[in-house]
Amino acid sequence: MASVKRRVAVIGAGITLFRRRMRETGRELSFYAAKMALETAGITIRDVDAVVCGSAPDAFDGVHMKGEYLLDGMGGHNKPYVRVYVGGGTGVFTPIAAWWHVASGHFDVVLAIAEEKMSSCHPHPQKAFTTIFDPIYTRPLGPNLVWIFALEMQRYMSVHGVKKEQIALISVKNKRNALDHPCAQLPAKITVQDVLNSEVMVWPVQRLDISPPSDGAAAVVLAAEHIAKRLTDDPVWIEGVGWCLDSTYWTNRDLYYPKYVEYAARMAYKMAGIKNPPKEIDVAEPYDPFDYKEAHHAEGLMLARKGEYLKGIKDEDDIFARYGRDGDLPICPSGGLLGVGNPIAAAGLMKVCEIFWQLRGEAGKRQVKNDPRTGVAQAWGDLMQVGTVIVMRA
Amino acid sequence: MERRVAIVGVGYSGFAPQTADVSYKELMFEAATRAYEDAGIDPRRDVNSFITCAEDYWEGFSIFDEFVPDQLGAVLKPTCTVSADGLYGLVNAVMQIQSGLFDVVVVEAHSKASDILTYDDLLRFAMDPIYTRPLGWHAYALAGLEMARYLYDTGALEEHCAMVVEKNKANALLNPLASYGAKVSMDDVMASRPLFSPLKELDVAPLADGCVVMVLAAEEVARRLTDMPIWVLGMGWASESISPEIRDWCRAIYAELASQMAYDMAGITSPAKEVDLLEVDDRFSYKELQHVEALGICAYGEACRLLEEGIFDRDGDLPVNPSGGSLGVGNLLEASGLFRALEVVLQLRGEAGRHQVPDAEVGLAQCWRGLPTASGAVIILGVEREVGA
Amino acid sequence: MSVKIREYRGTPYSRKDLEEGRVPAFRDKPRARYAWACGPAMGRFLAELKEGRIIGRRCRRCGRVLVPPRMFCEWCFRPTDEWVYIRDTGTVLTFSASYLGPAAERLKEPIIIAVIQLDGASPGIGILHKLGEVKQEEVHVGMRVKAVWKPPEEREGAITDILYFKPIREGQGGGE
Amino acid sequence: MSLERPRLPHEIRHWFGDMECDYVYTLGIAGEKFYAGLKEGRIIGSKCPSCGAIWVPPSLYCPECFEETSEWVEVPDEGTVYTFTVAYVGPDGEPLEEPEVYALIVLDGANGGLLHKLGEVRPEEAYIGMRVKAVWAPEGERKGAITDIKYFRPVE
Repeated sequence: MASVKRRVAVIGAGITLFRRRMRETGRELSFYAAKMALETAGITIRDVDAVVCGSAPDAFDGVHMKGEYLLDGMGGHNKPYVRVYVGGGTGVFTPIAAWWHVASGHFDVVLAIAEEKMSSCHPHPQKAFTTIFDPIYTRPLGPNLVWIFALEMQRYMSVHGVKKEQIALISVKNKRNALDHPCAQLPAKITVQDVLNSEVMVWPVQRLDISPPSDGAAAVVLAAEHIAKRLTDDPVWIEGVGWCLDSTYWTNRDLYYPKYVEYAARMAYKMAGIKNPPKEIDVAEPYDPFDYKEAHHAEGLMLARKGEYLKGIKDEDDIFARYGRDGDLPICPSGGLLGVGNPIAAAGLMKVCEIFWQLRGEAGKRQVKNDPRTGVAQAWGDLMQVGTVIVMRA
Repeated sequence: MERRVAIVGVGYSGFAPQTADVSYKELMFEAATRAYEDAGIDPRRDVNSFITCAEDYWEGFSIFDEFVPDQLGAVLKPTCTVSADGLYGLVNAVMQIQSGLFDVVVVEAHSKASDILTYDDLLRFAMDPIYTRPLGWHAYALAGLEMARYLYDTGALEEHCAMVVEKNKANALLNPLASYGAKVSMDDVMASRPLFSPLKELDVAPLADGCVVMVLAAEEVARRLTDMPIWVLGMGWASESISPEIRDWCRAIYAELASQMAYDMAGITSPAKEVDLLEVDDRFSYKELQHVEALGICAYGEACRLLEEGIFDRDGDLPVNPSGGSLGVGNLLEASGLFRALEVVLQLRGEAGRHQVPDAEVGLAQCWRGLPTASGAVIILGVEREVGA
Repeated sequence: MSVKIREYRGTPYSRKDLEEGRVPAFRDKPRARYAWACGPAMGRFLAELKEGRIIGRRCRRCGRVLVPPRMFCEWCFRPTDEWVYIRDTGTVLTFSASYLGPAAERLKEPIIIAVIQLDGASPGIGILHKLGEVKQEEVHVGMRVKAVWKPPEEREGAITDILYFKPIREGQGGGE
Repeated sequence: MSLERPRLPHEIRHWFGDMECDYVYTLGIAGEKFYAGLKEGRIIGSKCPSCGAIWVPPSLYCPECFEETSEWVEVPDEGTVYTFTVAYVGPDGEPLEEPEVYALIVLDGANGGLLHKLGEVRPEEAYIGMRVKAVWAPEGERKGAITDIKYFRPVE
């Protein structure tokens, strides 16, 4: 196979508040995030050669072909503009698509924006979530979205003997990290007991195991090497990209392990020349729409062996020592989806923004203490099916 | 500077007003099987990446790529949705290859329009919920408004648009993939039911089902796979705001920008001379004339004269929509543009059968994303020759 | 966050703000209706459910028996070869208990759901369905279950022609 | 079933369903200004601080310059028909009893304008370039909706 020749950097990032309901339209939220990304990159829309949009189901915003609807808020008017889409994996996938826009040599500066306005679906996006299931053999059973997570969590716990008390620590960690995130929707200082006492939604998933639906947008600016070096002293290079989609038939595979995340990670690590992920990666933002997902995905990212992400972790001290901001390997220093909120595509891109800020040393109170050089962001989506991975280096 | 990329395999299925006997899955499986056979490849072994082009509300469920990998041979491979016409999938496949990431990429687009019971309301639901939807208009009103301004500015007549219908439906009679071939006269079109003046019923392309799959490869792989690679010489895409109030209603700016990008890449300076055939979006008859002009083939206002002179006929100097276009083949939703690329590939290979255009070496396919958008893409394909610049 | 950024934007409102008219909004609902062609695989699957049978497809190359059936094997990328009846008994691969209904409404009695590997399908090939006649705390991975069907005259050719799966208790047999 | 045909025509089946949810669309920063304006009998546009263009309907940002709107300005409720169409069918494609005239009216001094109906004019009398003016619903009946303008009528 051929090799990648053109280096691509992230040179700016922007983000809105993440909240359950926002007055702004999806276009207006996109504008806020895009504008901030452009300003921090020190450029204007006229410097942008192309725009890549990421947004999850149209059924959230309630607009058919919503990429077209959003485009002028994303700065796409009179420009090459396209929307890419892999369900919940979209947020990390959007800068991946922007990466190939630049790496191909066609464009020098590309804006990648992700938006979600889940409050449009009223009173709750749950009905929209049911449209992700096969209409013939699944929807008639009356599923809600949490079902599939509960089934996966149960399988993960049962295969590895992982306990709910351990998994709850992830929620404790991320919600606490989010206290330092200025955009966070549900930051909190909670305990394992709070999680275990929270309302049971779909056993074993309880309310505090879940990230909240949100409105929000996030954006990054990507530039080719010669532009990046001109505009900033601190470009953050995209050194690896990977994505992978597994079969439609999720009941036909063992849910205990996300092989598709592993494959996506292998692709990205190979490109970045990473051979020993836990040693070579300094900070990670695995996708955490549910607390067990962080463990599941960290294992898929090969940051821990299968079933061992929480091995030996018994209490708060253990998890912060291992995965806190000054821990062995900081995981979700942003506060993750559990703490910052989950406007699907925007949440994935928020993780890419976080790695960007961490690698530039601009994360403020959230800055990890190990002087990170290499970071990885990952998202996941569809029917327990897709992994998207991006590796970045300072 | 870029790696050269070629289309090395094409496959298709469906192409009928209804495909009630199969689901979209079998439809895609058949088209994919044909494409892989055409390219001489095994998708499980030889393909690095897959792109499907779809919009949720056309399908009736959310996140279409969930339901894609199995029937494309894409399970546990890099696969994604580009939420746009298949031509957008094509340009992203080219970029994936040119980035150096992959050597072989597959693109799929389809229409299962016959599954949709409420097409009109889906179009309405694509309009801005704050400013446009509250008017309570059928989306075709926007086409009527645009057509009126286009005719006003260019001096073209309704009859010219009717001639486009006549030409394309006649071309379609020779194309076995076309669902709506017919001998329809200009007068028949003029006498058809008025919808939104000057737009009439026969000015509108009816819906059809169909699936197109293409295999793209980097030059070194393409040469190994085929003696007849169809090179991607140029490509471009562009959008204008979806807000109708601020758009230019005569010119198709999106097609101007997209084609300029494509010509620059292909080193084409005089498209009317350097391109041998055009496949342009004609989901509404006037759109063919508008798009031909936007592509720089002639000035605004001149396409109708060239049409009168027979330049755009299948045996004319510059055939436009020899396939029959959307008016003759049917509106294939997100497969509309990829079908045009398929037609160009077949023409350039000399495999177009009874509607073959003689001696075509360079062809252009263009798509528009349909109402209510102002977005579209252009791809220029050619048989073996040096790329300009 | 980036030390350069001073303000993070967005104007939150509450559900109450909306309901009490402090936030102006338009309401709408699409008419988005479909008649999906079932195709040969799902069409036959549904027709067999109506007869009280479960059917899958076998790929001769990899030997797997696939449920729900499809006309192609995703691993071998070739057409599947033959129809195979599957038994209506199986083993729970994973399960959960939903206190949420389809519209996120709260339920007193949970719906217990499971991925069930049916006898006759290949290892790991499961289907999603509900469990009944069992308490949540009795369910476990590996539990043996059997389908409870609607009466024949009420079946309509749908996945819901199976009401649920119930545990096979000791001595009840139920398949092999 | 037969050996020759795996399925007979009557065995071909469709599954019926929908993806219909209830939506609320907040009007957004610009939309709130616009509809509040209509309620007061005023048409509000947004002014770009960079190029000075006044966009109607208003937007939080200039779609050309991508600069944030600095000023919300009233524009005249009078303008010129940029294009029009005679509608013979309604939103579902059903024939209308009486054809209606829809138009894009470019408002004086604005970039853009409003899509709206024309009234007090027969379809065959409408023309591109015609001068028109908004006919407002009575003040007490206006509710912050596009129908606060009943239609645009020709002016001499």
